[in-house]
Amino acid sequence: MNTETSHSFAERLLKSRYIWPLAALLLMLIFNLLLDASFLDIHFDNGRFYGNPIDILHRSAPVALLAIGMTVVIATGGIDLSVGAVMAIAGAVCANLLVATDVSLFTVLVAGIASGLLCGLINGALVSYMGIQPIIATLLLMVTGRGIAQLLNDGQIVTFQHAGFSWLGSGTLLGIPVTIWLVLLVFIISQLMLRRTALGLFVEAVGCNSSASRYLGINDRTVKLMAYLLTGFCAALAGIISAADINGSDANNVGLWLELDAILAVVLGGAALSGGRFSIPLSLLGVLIIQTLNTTIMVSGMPSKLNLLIKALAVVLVLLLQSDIFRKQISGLAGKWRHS
Amino acid sequence: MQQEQSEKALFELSNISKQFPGVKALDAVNFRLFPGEVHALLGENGAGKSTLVKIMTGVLPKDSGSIQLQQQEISPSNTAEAQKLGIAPVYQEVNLLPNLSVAHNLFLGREPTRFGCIRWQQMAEDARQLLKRFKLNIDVTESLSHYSVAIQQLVAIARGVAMNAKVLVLDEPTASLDSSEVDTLFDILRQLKSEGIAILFITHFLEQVYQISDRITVLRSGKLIGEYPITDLPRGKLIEAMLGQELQQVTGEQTEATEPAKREPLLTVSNATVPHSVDDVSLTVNKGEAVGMAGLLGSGRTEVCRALFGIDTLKSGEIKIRQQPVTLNQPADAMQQGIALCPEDRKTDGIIGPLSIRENIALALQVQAGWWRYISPEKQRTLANQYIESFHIATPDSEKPIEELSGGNQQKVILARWLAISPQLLILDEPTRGIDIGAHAEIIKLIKSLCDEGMSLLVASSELEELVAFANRVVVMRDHRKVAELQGAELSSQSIMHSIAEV
Amino acid sequence: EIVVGFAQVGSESGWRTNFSNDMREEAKRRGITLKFADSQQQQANQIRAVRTFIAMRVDAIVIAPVVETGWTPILRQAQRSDIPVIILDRNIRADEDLYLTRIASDFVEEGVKAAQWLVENEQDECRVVELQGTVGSTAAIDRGTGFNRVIDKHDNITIVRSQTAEFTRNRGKEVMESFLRAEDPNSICALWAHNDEMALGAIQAIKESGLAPGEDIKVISVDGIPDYFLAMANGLANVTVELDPHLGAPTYDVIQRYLKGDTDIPKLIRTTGDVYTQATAAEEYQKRSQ
Amino acid sequence: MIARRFVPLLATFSLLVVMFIIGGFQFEGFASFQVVTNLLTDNAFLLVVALGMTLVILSGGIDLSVGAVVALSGVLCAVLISEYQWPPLLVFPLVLVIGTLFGTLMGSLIYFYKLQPFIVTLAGMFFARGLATTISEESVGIEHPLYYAVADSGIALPGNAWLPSYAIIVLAVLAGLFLLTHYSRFGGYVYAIGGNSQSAALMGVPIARSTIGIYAMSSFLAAFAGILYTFYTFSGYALTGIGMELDAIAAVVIGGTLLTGGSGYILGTLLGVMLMGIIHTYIIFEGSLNSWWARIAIGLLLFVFIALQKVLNRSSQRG
Ligand SMILES: Nc1ncnc2c1ncn2[C@@H]1O[C@H](COP(=O)(O)OP(=O)(O)OP(=O)(O)O)[C@@H](O)[C@H]1O
Ligand SMILES: Nc1ncnc2c1ncn2[C@@H]1O[C@H](COP(=O)(O)OP(=O)(O)OP(=O)(O)O)[C@@H](O)[C@H]1O
Ligand SMILES: [Mg+2]
Ligand SMILES: [Mg+2]
Repeated sequence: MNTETSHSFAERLLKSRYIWPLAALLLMLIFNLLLDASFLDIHFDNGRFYGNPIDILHRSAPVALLAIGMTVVIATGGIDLSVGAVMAIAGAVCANLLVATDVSLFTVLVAGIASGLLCGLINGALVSYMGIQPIIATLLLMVTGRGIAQLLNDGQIVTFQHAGFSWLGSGTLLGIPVTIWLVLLVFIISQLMLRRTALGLFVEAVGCNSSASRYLGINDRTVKLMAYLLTGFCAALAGIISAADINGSDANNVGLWLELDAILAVVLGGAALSGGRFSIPLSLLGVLIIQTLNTTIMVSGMPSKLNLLIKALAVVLVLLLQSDIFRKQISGLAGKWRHS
Repeated sequence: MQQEQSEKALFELSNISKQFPGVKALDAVNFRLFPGEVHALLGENGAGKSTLVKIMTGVLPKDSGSIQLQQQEISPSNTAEAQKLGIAPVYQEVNLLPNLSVAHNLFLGREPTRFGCIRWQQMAEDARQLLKRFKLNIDVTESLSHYSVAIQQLVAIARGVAMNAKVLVLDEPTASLDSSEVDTLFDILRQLKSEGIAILFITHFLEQVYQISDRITVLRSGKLIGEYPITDLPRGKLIEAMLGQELQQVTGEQTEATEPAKREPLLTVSNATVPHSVDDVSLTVNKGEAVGMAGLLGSGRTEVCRALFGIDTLKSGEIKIRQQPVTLNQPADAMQQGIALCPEDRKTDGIIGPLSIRENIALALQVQAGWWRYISPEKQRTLANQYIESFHIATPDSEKPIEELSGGNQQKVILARWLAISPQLLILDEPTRGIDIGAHAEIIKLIKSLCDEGMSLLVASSELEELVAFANRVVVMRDHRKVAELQGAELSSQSIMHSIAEV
Repeated sequence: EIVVGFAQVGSESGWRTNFSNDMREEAKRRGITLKFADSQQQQANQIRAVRTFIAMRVDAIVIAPVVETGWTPILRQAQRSDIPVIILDRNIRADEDLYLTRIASDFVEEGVKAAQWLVENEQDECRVVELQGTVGSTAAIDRGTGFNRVIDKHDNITIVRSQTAEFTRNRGKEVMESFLRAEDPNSICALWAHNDEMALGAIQAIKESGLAPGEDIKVISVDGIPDYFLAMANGLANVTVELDPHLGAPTYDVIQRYLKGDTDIPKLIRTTGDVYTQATAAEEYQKRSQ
Repeated sequence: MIARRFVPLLATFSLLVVMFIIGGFQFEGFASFQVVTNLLTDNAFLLVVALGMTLVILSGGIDLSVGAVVALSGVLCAVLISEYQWPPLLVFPLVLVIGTLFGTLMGSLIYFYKLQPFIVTLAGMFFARGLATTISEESVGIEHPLYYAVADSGIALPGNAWLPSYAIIVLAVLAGLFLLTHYSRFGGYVYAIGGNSQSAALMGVPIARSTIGIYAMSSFLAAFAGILYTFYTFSGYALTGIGMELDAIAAVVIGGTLLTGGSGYILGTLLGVMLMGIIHTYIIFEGSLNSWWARIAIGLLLFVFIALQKVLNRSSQRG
């Protein structure tokens, strides 16, 4: 008889911030299982795993990377609308290097990442040193960035053949897509950087009350700059795997409106857009919710024109599920119903 | 007579209880207000005073109990409803809108209109008239954020007073006012009293209680201790009722300001000037010495503090630390030199609301250690618990977000934060705002002992008693300039008051 | 000197860029000043551009419309200012008097041609998956309509899955992957994509799933961009209906004729392209990739 | 002496004038009445949307659904008028009511469940656009005498310029919103909530009513802009106004309103819309830029304006 401990465990679970996003994800998976009982099946073939769960993880990689950066920027009280454009730039830089020269893969990747960091630096400088409001500062790069990427590509889709580079987008390692490993790697590194040093605490302090953090001697400008550098880095990486995925750089369409998905993921994870407390694992949970939803829509066979309606309803449902007030109302209603 | 009064109770709360996670903030509390009285609600930090105010004005829902206004059961669910019922609240923290003009803050929701259009000129005129009663002559069309906390507090009070309510609720209205403003306020309260308005008054300044109140209700740890006519409860008994024990140290032994031995100067400021805020100020703080700064509202005390902490940069003049000239461009520079500042406006510049007490205390230390050398949560907790204990911070544990603490306890956390880095020069701007009398004594004691260990102190305060208790020397400011410096035998409340007022 | 204002849709694909470039180069060749306005897929921007062209008093206005409807008011304004308007690339629904001529292909016709190829080459049971263009876009709606019109008459061909991939390569690959997961990959006989970009993405998905695009799954598409010809040459795709991006010459021909006083201009100049298959893909690629 | 808080407005206005003068020197026909009226005509619906957005942003929120609501209301008008033959004068009020209800719903979700505006209105954007595509994927043309009558009414101005009647209506909307924001109690509440919604609640501002009202107002104006847009194109189309919310936000912010809420002016939004419009006009007059250079140029010009605004404001604060 250990009802005591199981009770407290259940209580702790109910209090944890993970429970409701997790519940939403589970609900979605159950719904899928009802549609298709083999939805969660994974099988091993030709040295790699196949199945919807793998696909969901693999397809969520770009948004997951964006969401990691976005989480931190949002925690500082900012926002980055330019990530889609930065993806395009990084992809274009890599594609052009791969096509035009035969520099090493390493150089290509460094150049791609560097372009992302440069974009982050620009955003960060506009926000923290020029004092331009984040949404506008990054909107500038959102508009300009795609233009720059198209300029690099001369308005075409630049395609390339490079086995090593493609491996980043569609290869596997130990049977699992490389993209998943990459997300895992970036996640672990950023988590270590933010939680095993004081950076995370500083980010939260700046996001909660930047005036008070200034009185504490925290250099809020540097903190914000770092956050934008991180999103720049993450966006560049996302751009690289997206380009590697199709062996080409599509400056106009890659990452289009993905910034909204990334922001949505962060919020579904429970973060406040006004800044403050953040959690990267929760944001990644948000990413999984979104990607599962996308996959559900794709495999459900419903007409495409209903996509947005379904997405809207699902998002509202997940948000309500996370709202204490709504849950109280529901349990209140349920109670009344049981009484009558 | 008691009988007769209870029949006429204007406002009555019975059996109010309120539970927060881990804290029973109110436990079956009864409270009555009669027309034409000033009723003081007293208790330690975290006793539940503000919670009671929030419940009676509908900001927080009550767990149980009832509220009656003029024998009618009421249950306001927000401030707007409470105001409609005739209850005008002024909450503890200044809850005004910094982005709006002073006039708009005074009349928000009650703007004078013509054909549905707000008459801005008229409103500004009304605002000027209203503030005249408070002897405040400021530009009412300027946004509120322009003005110091003290002025904001006066504006908040004026807003409450102008509401023409039956019940006026004032939660620590005098926390950052100095004596002349307090006198003005009390004149106004007396007039309201004579008009039959019931006033609830919360404060930690006991002299003020005896100046103005008719009756006292004491809370301790969320429980009602009792309701007394003012005459039945002399100061000693009152303190005993509040703390549950006698307070020996402060009331009795007002420690003599120790004569400063020949000590070497730690901080030397010469001819410091910041445009529009500090005008040619020179001062010295020696090692182990406590220097006070006195002055009227807007005299520039806060601004001197800010300049010394690198928030405002000097346009001319020089700051020397240990005889070495330094440039302070940002707080980090000042912290490097061993300077710490506990700011005046704790809500915007002090607390980091959603973060826990532990993190709020550890932050300054962490900044000093640099972002790379992370102070582990365990170490932070140990540090925090140490201060929670020594400052009697009322909280179930160190993980509670600081914004959920009572005002006074927040102030203690901010003090703890800066003491944790063991600064060489600690600048305190209105350090004991809202701190209860017991903790006040302990903090003064603690700071004195730190001074004895070699820390220097610069205290800007509106409370002259406190300055006299703390300081070896007092600098008097007026119009952003230093006008006097008092020390030794010439140091007393009277002499400070004299130099402040001197024309 | 002739000044022509050109309100282009945007630069959403390589095809569109080629189209814009052709307009530009042809203008330069003929000494015409071209005022180019990119509208980023928004009709409002196009209307703004046309109104600005009118204010600039250009000699002729060329519109490659984003949508078919919504042109009447601005065309009336152009007419009032006596500026001829030529509609390029797409159809519009407005009174014929309001514009000089249309030089356009017929999206429905393209869908029909694509379907006809399939009907001719597939007599057995054939399950088709469809990658639609952006929801609501004319190209997607009409190509789908044309294709369906033909296969509806043939019971052996059915569309089993259909989902938008927004005309892009990345989404094309992603959606195709999900099709391959949701259906038994070996049961799919053909892929019908509303443009080449999506088809190219899908081809990669098919390859990665271990099947042979072009063999196991036939690939049918529209546009005829160089990359797709290369894919056909390599046997990875089967057929495309070309959409000719070289619209500059016919456009300026019409304008110059009109400005010289020639009013005998047909209201519709058709440019629906030909069907290309693997047979000629290699040489076509040579021609196009220069 | 002009009050210091109007300096940002003045700075934006002077930038607008400078741009106009530069364009006038550079291109024939740029500094003309026609370009000015075109600015108003072409941005009429964006201005209406941006005015609603100003209210929302002043209150510290954001409304991403406006572009989709414009599309939805356009599609509804077109379908009801063309396919169901309803009289326009019945359809318009109906569409406005639907728009307002939509905003009310979003506002209620935001207020009662304490959800974040960004996300609720993002879902609203998905929903409205999804509904629009479900109602009609294809664009639907409107043929109705009223439309021709309205299109032909307006004011002829010198220099071949023409101010259509709906641009005049928009000026009326502008005036209405100006009064609402700066001269009504509701306007005061909007600023109060934007300044600090907690403090506002403690000061007795009716938060529930105001919050819901703000979003209802924004959706109402977006629906109104959708109706205007049908006059602009004689049609309704589900893909209208993609990205319009960002244009509106940009215009509001360039007009000097703080995204954190509580500070800004209605007239600033007018200037912001005009500034963005004149940038586009300038690029079209230039005409030699290809797609990507045009984008880059727009971005850079915006940046230059924002930077200049900053510099002008800062130097005026010092002086
Ligand atoms: N929102 C909240 N959530 C959780 N606990 C709270 C909250 N507000 C107050 N408390 C707790 O309730 C208790 C009473 O707080 P209250 O603010 O009423 O004290 P107070 O008597 O006003 O003290 P002070 O003199 O410091 O202002 C405190 O222990 C405080 O931590
Ligand atoms: N009575 C007043 N009239 C006009 N302006 C004032 C007045 N009081 C303060 N101010 C303004 O507020 C600013 C802040 O003053 P500051 O906080 O430095 O004063 P202080 O001496 O610390 O007083 P306190 O903190 O008690 O208000 C001053 O620079 C001044 O512009
Ligand atoms: Mg209190
Ligand atoms: Mg002060």
